[in-house]
Amino acid sequence: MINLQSPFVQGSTSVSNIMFIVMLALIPGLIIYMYFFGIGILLNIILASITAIIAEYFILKIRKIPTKVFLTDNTALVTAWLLALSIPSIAPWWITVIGTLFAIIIAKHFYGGIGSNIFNPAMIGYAILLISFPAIMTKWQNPSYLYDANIAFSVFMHGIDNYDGIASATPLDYVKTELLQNKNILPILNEPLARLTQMQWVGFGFLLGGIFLLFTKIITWHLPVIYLLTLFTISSLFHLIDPSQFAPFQFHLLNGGTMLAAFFIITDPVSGPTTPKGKIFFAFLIALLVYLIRVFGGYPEGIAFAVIFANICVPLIDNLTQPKVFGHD
Amino acid sequence: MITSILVVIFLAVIIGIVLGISAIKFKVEGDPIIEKIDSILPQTQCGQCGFPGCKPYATAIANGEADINQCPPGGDEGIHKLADLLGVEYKPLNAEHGEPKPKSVAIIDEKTCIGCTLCIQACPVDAILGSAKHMHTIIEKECTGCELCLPPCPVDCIDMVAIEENAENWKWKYPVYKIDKVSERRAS
Amino acid sequence: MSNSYILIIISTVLVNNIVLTKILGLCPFMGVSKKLETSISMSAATAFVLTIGSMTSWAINHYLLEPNDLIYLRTITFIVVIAAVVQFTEMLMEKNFPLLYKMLGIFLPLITTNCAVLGIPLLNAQASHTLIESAVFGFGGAVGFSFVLILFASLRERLDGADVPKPFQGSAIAMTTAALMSLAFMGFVGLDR
Amino acid sequence: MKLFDKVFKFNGGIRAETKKNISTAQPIRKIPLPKKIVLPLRQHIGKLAKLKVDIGDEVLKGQLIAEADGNVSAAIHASTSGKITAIEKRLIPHPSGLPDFCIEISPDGKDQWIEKKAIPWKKIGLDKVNELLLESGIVGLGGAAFPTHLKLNNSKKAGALNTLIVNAAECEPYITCDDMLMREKTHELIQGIKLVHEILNVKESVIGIEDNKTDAINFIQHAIKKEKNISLQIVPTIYPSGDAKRLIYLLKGIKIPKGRRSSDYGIQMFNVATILAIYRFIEFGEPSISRIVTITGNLKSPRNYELLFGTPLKEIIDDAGGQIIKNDTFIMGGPMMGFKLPSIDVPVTKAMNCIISSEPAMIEEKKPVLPCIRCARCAEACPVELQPQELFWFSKSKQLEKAEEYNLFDCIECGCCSYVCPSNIPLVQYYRFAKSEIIEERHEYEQANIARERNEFRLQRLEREKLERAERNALRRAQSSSEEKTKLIDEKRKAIADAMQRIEKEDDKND
Repeated sequence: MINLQSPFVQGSTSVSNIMFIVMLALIPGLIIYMYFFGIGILLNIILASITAIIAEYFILKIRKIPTKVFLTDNTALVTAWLLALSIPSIAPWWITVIGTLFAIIIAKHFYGGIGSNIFNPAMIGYAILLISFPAIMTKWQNPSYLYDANIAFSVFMHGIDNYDGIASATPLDYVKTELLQNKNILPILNEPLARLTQMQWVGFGFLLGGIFLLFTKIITWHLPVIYLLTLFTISSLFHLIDPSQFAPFQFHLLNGGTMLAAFFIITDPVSGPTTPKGKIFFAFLIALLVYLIRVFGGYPEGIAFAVIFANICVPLIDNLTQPKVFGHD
Repeated sequence: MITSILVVIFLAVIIGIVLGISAIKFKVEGDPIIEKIDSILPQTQCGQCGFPGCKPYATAIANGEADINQCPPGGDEGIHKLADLLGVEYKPLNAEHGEPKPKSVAIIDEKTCIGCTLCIQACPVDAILGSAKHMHTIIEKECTGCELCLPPCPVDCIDMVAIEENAENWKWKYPVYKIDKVSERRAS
Repeated sequence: MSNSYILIIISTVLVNNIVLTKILGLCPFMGVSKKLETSISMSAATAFVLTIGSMTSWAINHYLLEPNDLIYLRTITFIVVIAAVVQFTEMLMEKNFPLLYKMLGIFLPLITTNCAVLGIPLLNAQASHTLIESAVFGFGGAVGFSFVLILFASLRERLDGADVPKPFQGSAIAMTTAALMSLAFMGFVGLDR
Repeated sequence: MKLFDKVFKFNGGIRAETKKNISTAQPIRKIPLPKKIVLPLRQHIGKLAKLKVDIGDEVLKGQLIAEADGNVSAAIHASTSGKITAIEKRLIPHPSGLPDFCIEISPDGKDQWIEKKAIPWKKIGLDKVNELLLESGIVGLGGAAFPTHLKLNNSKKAGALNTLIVNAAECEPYITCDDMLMREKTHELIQGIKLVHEILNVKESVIGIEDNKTDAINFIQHAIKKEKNISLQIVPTIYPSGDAKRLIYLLKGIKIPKGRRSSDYGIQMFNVATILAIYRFIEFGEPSISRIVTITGNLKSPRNYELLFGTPLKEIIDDAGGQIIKNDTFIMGGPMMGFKLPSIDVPVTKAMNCIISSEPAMIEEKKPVLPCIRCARCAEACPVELQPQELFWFSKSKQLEKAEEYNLFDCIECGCCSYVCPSNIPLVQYYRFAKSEIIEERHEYEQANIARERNEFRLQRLEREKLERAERNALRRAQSSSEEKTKLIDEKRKAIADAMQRIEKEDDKND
């Protein structure tokens, strides 16, 4: 018997609702993604979801925890979706499976499951894939190479080896490699590979979904706004200092996973800070690191590393940013 | 070869001198850690740890002569606190020293008491009132429940009575929920 | 010139972090990270030992060993010097912070065998750093060590309340966490160029 | 009618369904004298009242039957005339569900008052009034049951008071006893406010009321038209605006931290029902023997009752037509902060402002309790600006020191965090657990300190005695025959005995 205590009335929000709305908000970006890049991404998402659910189910069984409640809280699905959206849509199936398994089993359940994970599971999965299979993880689909579902399925099963020209570097990657050859950035930015408008449209779709999340109060403004603002400020500053070396802010805001990260990845409540000040600092830190890694580091995109690093700092950030209690000085 | 030996000897001498001087300069007297340990101990003065009171036990712990798991009244919590304070691993209570019991007080059956004053001499906190040939009573508030008064009593008139839960000392319990296995596990 | 000092600091703190990238000094990293407070004091002690140790070993290396062609004595002399510095720190601490001394317990003398503390002077000698560079390198290593130790301790304090499954409780989850932390530090590759 | 005077909004709070109209349709009702009156000695915050009567005694209505034990306690009076028939442990309305000492009175049916005397408060001064209040048995009737004389004591110590705030916010869902009181006893209430205003010698009195009590607002606005120093301030309906410190902030913009009293800031606050009780006592000499109780929820005829303390709850529930859906579960207080009664066989007490016959939804466990996802919705809802998710994290894993560091004791247990939690975590229960645990630990620590002192004292005494004995023996051996010496020894013995006596006396005092 439960020991019944006040309050005896309850509001109506629930974890599974929140997670469901997050997934709903991912839909616009996903549709645009599919419109430009075909159904490859959908295959990845479906596979990731199935893997996540199965992994979750077995772990819950092993840990002797009631499965139904935790399978229906939708958190595993959100992790799976975010991971699938982060990895290239032309990655073969086993990439998705390995990443998802890492995310669910190690990043989530080693720590005790939902609520206890100190790292963002999707980003752990992504980072592990990136350092283990850099060749696959840095090849993105060439949007001019449009293909049908059959090819998409074949790529999904066997990888891209049979199809020439299907893969190309992302704008971030491309610009970085070109810059390493001591070129001026302005002409580089005008190359077609640096101006991947299709990718930018996807980012716009995520922005829409993010605004929906803000509107439904699933997330607070602190994280996305500060994140985007910091990225904007830093990139503009560097661009002002040396326009021949540093890309303007549009380039950084619209490319890579910036929008997805701003509204969906860094807003993961479990591994993020809880205080308003802490959120501001957290978002600032991630934006700073993302820029540093993108521009000065060895990897073309730094969101996963930045997020994991910021996750490490979260307990300390929370500790140091405790707000004043009512009436305290 | 010789240079190397010389160098090493030179180093050893220099280091020896520096350390020797600082050993004199930073000499430590007294050990404030005893007080810290003593403040964690429950002060029942029951002697179950094998020392004649809490302070001697605290001193023994500080000197490394006793382990931290010898105090049954302090219970698991006490051991955890000691482990935290001293930065050592937690160990379960050593059963040789007894099991933790619910907190209780001694009650003297005043009809049977013959007023021998033996219990008064045994009580470590002077919680028993009375004089020779007059029956004794226990100041319940002061009694630590150490049970030291039980063995000397010639007529077995002292009983340990567990303190009952009432509306005054009642506590809110740890919440237990069916679905949340983890909290069940922790509560048990 | 000062630019190179900054690079040394960035390199030792983030890119080539002594604990998470070089995997040195794991003993105190695992042992003294249960509580934030203790880890902060441990960091301070290690930082002190590392900086002083780097400088003295530089002096010994520069004035005693290299002129006399005794480079093969580096390891042994460094160990002796570090042991002495640790002894010194220990006495200092016992006098001034007795509770801390008790809390750090065995880990304080163990700084002697902390591979980070020996590793940094040896790396210094290898890279033929100047005195100031050695000091900066030692200090940077100490900051890097302190930085991850404090972060790790705060993470572990948070984990105290987590529902970590029984087999993973304690050192197992600490190791996993350290591994994932070093994953994050891999992202900094190339920042010191 | 001006809606929303300038208010200072506190952080968070919730807008739950108020469900107040359930019990406001019918006027306040009195019920006939019950067959037995059971008066618990614990009806207030503080020490148990001290018994003044014995079984078999005849008492009159309003007669003191148990007096306050020390300052933090409150007196109990017979709520009707009759005979004391039992003094024993009975179930009382207390969250523990444990029995406690009660006095049972069998009414003689005459309902005969003691001699009532108005208090000439203008003549006797505030100190004397306070002493009398200690005997009046009046406690805060908003639900907390804090002895009223203590509040006045505090204001006296603090010196100049400038504002009296009358708490008419009544923010918890379901409860309407203050609302009905204001509607039906408007005149008396205003007289009471004027009286307390003068006694406290304040400059202004402000009635703080939530905007959902339109009738009461109208009545009071009408009644205070001519009063210069009494004003009515309407605050928005956000739970917990009726919490004392939240209401003070709403009205005055002053944030009073935990551990400080409003009187330190020149403000004194009373609940409307308390004001009325003080008024009755001072104007007519009637001690605290009855109150208005909301009987609502899952009942055929929910309404407000004016009830004598000690009236068996069961009779009232029967009078209200009984439960519509039988589940025999009743909640005392509001749904946010109240507690489940152990049984219906408990008497009405001073703290009983509302009894909710539980709706089925209140007691069934619908939603599973999931782990905390740190969404911080609770922090957004917390009116004390705490970080409930951290407090939960530490309370759940029993890291009590940490919980305290995060200001656990500032928590007012209002339940807003539990209400908004998407994981359905009963956060407040964890805080209550952690608080009781810490309080007990502290108590044990104090006990341990006392024990240590006594032990050290004993060791010293033993040491001294040993020395004295040795000295005595030496003396005796050296000069066994000398008369002079014997005298000396006698003198010494006497001195020792005196000293011992002194010590024992001191010891007794320390007890």
